[in-house]
Amino acid sequence: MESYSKELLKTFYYKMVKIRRFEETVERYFLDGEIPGFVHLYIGEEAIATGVCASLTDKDYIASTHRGHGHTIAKGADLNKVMAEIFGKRTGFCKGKGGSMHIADFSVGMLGANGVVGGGFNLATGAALAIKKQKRDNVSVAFFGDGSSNRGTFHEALNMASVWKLPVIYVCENNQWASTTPYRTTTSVEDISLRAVGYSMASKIVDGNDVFEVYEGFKEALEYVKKGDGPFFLEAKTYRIKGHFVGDPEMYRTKEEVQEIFSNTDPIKKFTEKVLAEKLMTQTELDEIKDKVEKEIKEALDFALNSEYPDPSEIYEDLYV
Amino acid sequence: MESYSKELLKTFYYKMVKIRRFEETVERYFLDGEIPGFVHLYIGEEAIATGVCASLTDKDYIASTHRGHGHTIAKGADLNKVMAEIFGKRTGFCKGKGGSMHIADFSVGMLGANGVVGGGFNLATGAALAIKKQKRDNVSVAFFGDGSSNRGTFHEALNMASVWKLPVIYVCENNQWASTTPYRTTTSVEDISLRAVGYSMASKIVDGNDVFEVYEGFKEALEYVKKGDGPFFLEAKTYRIKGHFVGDPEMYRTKEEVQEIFSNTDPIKKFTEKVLAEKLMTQTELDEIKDKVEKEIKEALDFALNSEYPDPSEIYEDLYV
Amino acid sequence: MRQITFSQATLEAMAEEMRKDENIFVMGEDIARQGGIFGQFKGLPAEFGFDKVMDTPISETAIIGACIGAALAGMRPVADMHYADFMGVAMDELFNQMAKIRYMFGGQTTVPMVVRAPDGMSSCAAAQHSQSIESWFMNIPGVIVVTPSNAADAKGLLKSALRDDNPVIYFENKILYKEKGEVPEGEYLVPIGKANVAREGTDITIISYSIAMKKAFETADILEKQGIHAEVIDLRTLVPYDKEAILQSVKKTHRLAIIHEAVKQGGVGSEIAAFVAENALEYLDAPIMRFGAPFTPVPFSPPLEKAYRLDSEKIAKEIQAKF
Amino acid sequence: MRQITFSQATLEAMAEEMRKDENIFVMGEDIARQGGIFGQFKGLPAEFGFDKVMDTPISETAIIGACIGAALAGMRPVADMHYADFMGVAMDELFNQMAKIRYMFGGQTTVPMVVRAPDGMSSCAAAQHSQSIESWFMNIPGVIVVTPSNAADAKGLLKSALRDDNPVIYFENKILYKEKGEVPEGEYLVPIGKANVAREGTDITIISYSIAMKKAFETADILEKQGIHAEVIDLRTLVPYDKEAILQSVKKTHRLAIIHEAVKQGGVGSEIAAFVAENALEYLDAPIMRFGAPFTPVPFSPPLEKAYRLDSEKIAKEIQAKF
Ligand SMILES: Cc1ncc(C[n+]2csc(CCOP(=O)(O)OP(=O)(O)O)c2C)c(N)n1
Ligand SMILES: Cc1ncc(C[n+]2csc(CCOP(=O)(O)OP(=O)(O)O)c2C)c(N)n1
Ligand SMILES: [Mg+2]
Ligand SMILES: [Mg+2]
Repeated sequence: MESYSKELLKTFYYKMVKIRRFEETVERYFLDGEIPGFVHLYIGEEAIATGVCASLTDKDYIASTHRGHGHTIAKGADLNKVMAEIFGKRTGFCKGKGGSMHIADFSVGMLGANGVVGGGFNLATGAALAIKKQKRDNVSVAFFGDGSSNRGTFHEALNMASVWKLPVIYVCENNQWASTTPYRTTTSVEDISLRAVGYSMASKIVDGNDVFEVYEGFKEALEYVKKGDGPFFLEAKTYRIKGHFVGDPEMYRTKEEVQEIFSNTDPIKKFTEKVLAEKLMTQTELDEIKDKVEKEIKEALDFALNSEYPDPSEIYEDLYV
Repeated sequence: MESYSKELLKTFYYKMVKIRRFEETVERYFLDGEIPGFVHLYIGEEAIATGVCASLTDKDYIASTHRGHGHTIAKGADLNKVMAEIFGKRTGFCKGKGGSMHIADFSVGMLGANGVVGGGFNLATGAALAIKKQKRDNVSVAFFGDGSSNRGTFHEALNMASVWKLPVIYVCENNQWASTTPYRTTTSVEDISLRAVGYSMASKIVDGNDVFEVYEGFKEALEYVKKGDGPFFLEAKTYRIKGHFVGDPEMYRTKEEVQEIFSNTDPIKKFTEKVLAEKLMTQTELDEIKDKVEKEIKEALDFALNSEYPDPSEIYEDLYV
Repeated sequence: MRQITFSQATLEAMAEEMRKDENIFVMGEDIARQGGIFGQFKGLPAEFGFDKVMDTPISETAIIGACIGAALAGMRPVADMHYADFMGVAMDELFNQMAKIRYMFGGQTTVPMVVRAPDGMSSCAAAQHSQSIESWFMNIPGVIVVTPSNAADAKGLLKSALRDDNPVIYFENKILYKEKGEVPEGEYLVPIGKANVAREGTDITIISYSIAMKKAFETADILEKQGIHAEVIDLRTLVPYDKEAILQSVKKTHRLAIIHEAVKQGGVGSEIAAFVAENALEYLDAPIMRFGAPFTPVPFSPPLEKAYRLDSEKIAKEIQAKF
Repeated sequence: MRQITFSQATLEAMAEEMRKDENIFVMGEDIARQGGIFGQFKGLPAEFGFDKVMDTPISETAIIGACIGAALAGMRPVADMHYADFMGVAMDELFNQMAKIRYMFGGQTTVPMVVRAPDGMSSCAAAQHSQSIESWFMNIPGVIVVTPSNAADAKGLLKSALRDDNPVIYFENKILYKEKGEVPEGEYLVPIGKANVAREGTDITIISYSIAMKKAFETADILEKQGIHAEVIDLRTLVPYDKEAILQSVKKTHRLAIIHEAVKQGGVGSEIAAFVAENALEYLDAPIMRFGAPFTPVPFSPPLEKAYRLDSEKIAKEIQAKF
C-alpha cells in the first residue's frame, strides 16, 4: 500500500465522494421534481469509474452508458456543466438537448452517455481504431453493464477489437442487476469476463467496490493494451445499491437486503476504513476533501439553478454542421 | 464401425451423392445462364448436413443459410420442388418467389435458407422455444458458417438458448472462408466452438468431412439436448471447395491449393474408401445408389425445365394471409 | 359503460386472448417481474405463469428473431420492444425476416406474431426514448401496423392483432397508457384496416392516429368555435390504411389536414397527402396541410420539448388561414 | 470528355480525397482482398494499403458503430454496407447514434463519415438483396442522403460527401455501377442539397433520382413523341431535398410525376407529392402521380421481377391519360 502517493489517494477519495454527493444531490432534486426525464444513479459503483479514470488523460476516450454521471465526473468533466445539463439548462454540456442519458464532454474524451444499452461498445472500439491509425499512445475504454453484455454489439465489438488488436479496454460493471432482472436469470455465465475467451482476449476480475483493486487491475489492462497485443476485458464486481432509476419502486428486492449488502460493499466506507487503519490518510485530510466537494456541489447546483433554460428557437440548432 | 446398419450407410451415401450431383447440376445450368440470381454451392460439405439430418425427423426444425441446398435436400425436401424453385418456376417450393437463397420446405421442418448471414440463429432458437413450450420431444438446429459467427445474432441467440435451456443445436460449418476472407483474419478465435464457454454451453468439434464423425457428434448433441440440459454447440471443420458463389473468380486462392485440399477432404471419397476398405458396402451397392441419384436428378431437372414460370399477376399473392 | 385505462385495456385483451389460445405467450425485458415499464403487463404472470410471460435478456434481435421462429413452429408470440426506439436494434429481423418470410417462401407459412412497441414522447425522455417511427413500416410490405388512440381501440385492435395470422406491429403510445375510456367487456374486436370517423364534419377532414388524435380533437374544437366543422378521422391502422374512408371524407369536405406526433418529413402524413393528391386532387379547395414534429431529434430540456410538441392552437390558426 | 463507369467514378473520388486527407479510410466486408463485390474498391488497397482499406468481420453493427467512434476521434471513415439491405442490421447505430450524436450532445462534436450502400434490384437477387430503402432516412433527422444517378454525379457527390462534416448516406445503385458517362477529371464537386434540372420542359415535371432517372428519361422521350414536353429533375440529394427547384418547376409545368424504384407506398415520392400538395396545390392542373414498386417484397423469378420493375411505356401512358 505504501506505493500509493498521497496525491493519488486524495484523488481516489475526492472523485468517489464527488460522485456520491453529486448523485445524492441529483436524487434529491429529481424527487423534488426539479430534474426532468430519467436519472440512473451510480451510487455504490464509484470505485470503478474512479479507479479506471485515474490512469487516463484527456486524450484517452471513454464511452459510457445510461448510468453515466460517475464516468463523466471521473473523467474530469466540469461539474457545473454536468449539473446544468441534467437540469436541462442551456449552460450544460449539451445545451439542454441531452440531459442525464446523453451527458458528454468531448473536451476530456468522454464520448457520451448512451440511452441505448450496449450502444457504446462499438463507439469505443472505433475510437481505439482511430487511436491506432493515428499512432497515438492512448486508449479507449468502454464502460458497460452486465445486462448489456447480452447485446449483439458486445460480441461484434469484442471480436473486431481482438482481430485488429485495438487499444481498447472493456470495463464490465457487473452490478448484479439489469433493471428489474437479476443478471444470472438472463445471462448465461457467472463471470462475464469468461466471454473474453471466445475472442482470445486477456481478462481479469476485480472487486469493483475496492478502488485499489480497480486501479491495479486497470493499470495491468492499460499496460497490456499499450503493448499492442490487443484489447483487454476487465470485470468489476459490484452491486447496484439504488433502484434502476430514481423513482423505481424496487418491488423485486427488499430494502434490508440491499442495506445489508451495502454495508459490506460501500466503496467509500471501504476506502476510508483502509486508509485510516493503515494510516495512509488522516481524518482531517478526508474531511478537508469532503468540504471541498461540498463546496463544489453547492457551486454546481447554484450554477445549474441559476442558469437559463434554452430558448425554444434553439431546437433547430446543432443538427447539421 | 459394425454398429452402422446397412440402411444408414446407404442413406449416408445416397444423401451425400444426391447433394453433390444436385449442386453440380445447378452449377452447370447456372453457368449456362438458365438459373437466375445467385447460387452458393455446398460441394465438399455434404457430410455435415447428411450426418446431422440423419438423426432428425420432419418434426425437428432446421434453420439454414444462403448456402442452403444441401440442408434442404438432407432434411428430405422433394428434389423436384427444390430444383424448380432454383429455376424460378411456379412449381417450386416458393412458387418462384424465393429462389436459391430462400429455398424452404416447411412440411419437413426446413425453416428456410436465409439471404441475411446470421439471420437463422434466432429463428432456430425460437423454434426450440416453441418445442419446449409445446412439450415436444424434438429439437431445432441452426446451421451457420464461420463468418456468421461474428454477427451479433450469434451471441444473442446462444445466450438466450442457454439461459432458457432450449433444445437447440448450433452446427457451425467452419469451411475456413467467409466469401473472399479467410476466417481467421476476421474471427478472433481458432475454434469457434470455444465461444460456447461464454454461454456455459456444451460443445464438441468434429471432422466435418467425415460423415461418421458428424453423425456421432450430432447424436451426442441430440442426447444431451433432449435431456433438457440446454443447447449444444457442434463445430464441424470443413473446407469450401467451390467459389463463394457460382461465378466467383476466386482471386484470393489458387485452384491447385484447393484441389490439393479437396483430395484429402472430399467427404464422398472418404466415405467410399472407408466402406469399401472395411467391406461395409460393395461397389455394386454404391453404384446402384449412384444410378438412383442420377435418375432422381434427371427427373428433377426435367420437372424444373418443363415447369412454367409464375404469371406476373402472382406478384400480388402470398403477402398477407 | 365502465371506464378503464388504455393500459388496462391492453391487459384485458391479452388475458382474454391468452385464456382462449394457449399458443399465445409474451416476452420482453422487465415485463414479468416488473409488469412492464409502463405497467402494461402487470398481473399477467400471476394468471399465466412465468412460462407465458417471460423476462428476456437485453437482446432485441433475439426477442424478435425468436418470436419469428416460435411463430413458424406453431406459437403466437408477442414481443414487447420496451421502447419503439429500440426497434432499430432488431430492424433486420423486423423487415428482412418477419415481414418477408411468408412472401419469399411463396405462402408456405404464416408468421402470426405481435410486436408491441411503446412510442412517442413522454416527459423529457430525450432523443433515444421519445420517437415515433411508424412511417418506416408503411414502406415495408408484409407487416400490419396498428396505432390505437384510445382505450377501447387499444383493446379491440390488440385482440384483432392477436388473432391475425400476419405479423402485426402494435404501436402503443406511452402517454395514452394512463388515459381512461369506456371499454366494452369481453369480446370486442376493432377490425384491422378500417378507419374510424371519430367526429363528423363538413368543412375539412382532419386525419390522425394514436396520441395525436387528442390534438385533432382539440383542433376541431377550436375550429368549431370559428364556425368550421371539421371531420376527424382516426386511421387506427396504418398498414393497410383505409383509403376509402379518406377519399370519402375528402370528397365531402374538400380539405385535408394530417396531424401526427412523428417527424413531419417522410412521416405518415406524406403518404396520406400523396394518396389524396393522386386520387382526389380535383376535390380539394385548399392545399393539403401536414402537421408533425420538426426535422430534429427530440430534445431533452422542458422548454425545448414543449416547443417540439404539436400545438393545437397553432394548428387551428394555420388551418383557418387557408379558409 | 473521357467516359468512365459509375464504379470507376466512385473509385476516382475515393482516391482523390484519400490522397488529400489522410484521415479517410474505408472498411467493409470483402472490399480489400476482393475490391468490393461490385468492384467498386478495386485497386484502392494497392495505392493506400490494407490499413486504409479494411476487410471487416461480418459485423454490420461494428462496422457502423466503429466508424462513428473513429469519426468522434478525428477520422473520416467510410463504411461499405455490402448491400443496402443489410442496413437493418445496423439500424440502431445509423439512426440512434450516427444521426443523433451531434444534436443530442448539443453540437459539441461532428460525425464526419460516409455510409456507402449499394441498393436496388440487380438480376433476380430476390427479397433480401434488391431493396431501395432510402425513404426511411427522410424521416430521420441528422443524416444527409445522396442518390447519384450517373457517373459524373457519382464522383461529384461522393467527393462532397467525403468533405462533409455531417454523416452522409450514399446510396449507389448496383446496376448503375457499370454505366459509363462523361466524368470531369480532378476537382469536381456536386453540391449536396441541389437538384439537377436534367432536361427542361414545359408540360409536366418528372422528378426522380438514382437508377429510376433512366425511366424518367425514357418516359420523357415517349411523351415528347406525343407532343408533351417533360421537364426532368434529378433530385440528387434526398435529405435535404431541393424544395426550391421542385416548386419552381411545378409552378412552370403545372403537373408532377415522381418515379422511383423503391416501393411506392411510403416512398420518397410520398414526401415530394405531399410537399407540393402543401405548397403549390393551386398551380396543379392534374393529380400528382407517383410511380414506384408494388407493395410486396422483390420476387425472385424472372417474369415476376420483370413485372415488378418500373415500365416507362406504362408510366407514359398513365401520364398521358391525364392530359
Ligand atoms: C437496446 C436497449 N434495450 C433496453 C433498454 C432499456 N434499459 C435501460 S437500462 C437497462 C438495464 C441495463 O442493465 P445493465 O447493462 O446491467 O446496466 P445497469 O443499469 O445495471 O448499470 C435496460 C433494459 C435500453 N435502454 N436499450
Ligand atoms: C448480414 C449480411 N452481411 C453480409 C452478407 C454478404 N455475405 C453473404 S455470404 C457471406 C459470407 C458468409 O460466410 P460464412 O458464414 O462462413 O458462410 P459460407 O459462405 O462460408 O458458407 C457474406 C459476407 C449477407 N448476406 N448478410
Ligand atoms: Mg447491471
Ligand atoms: Mg464459411
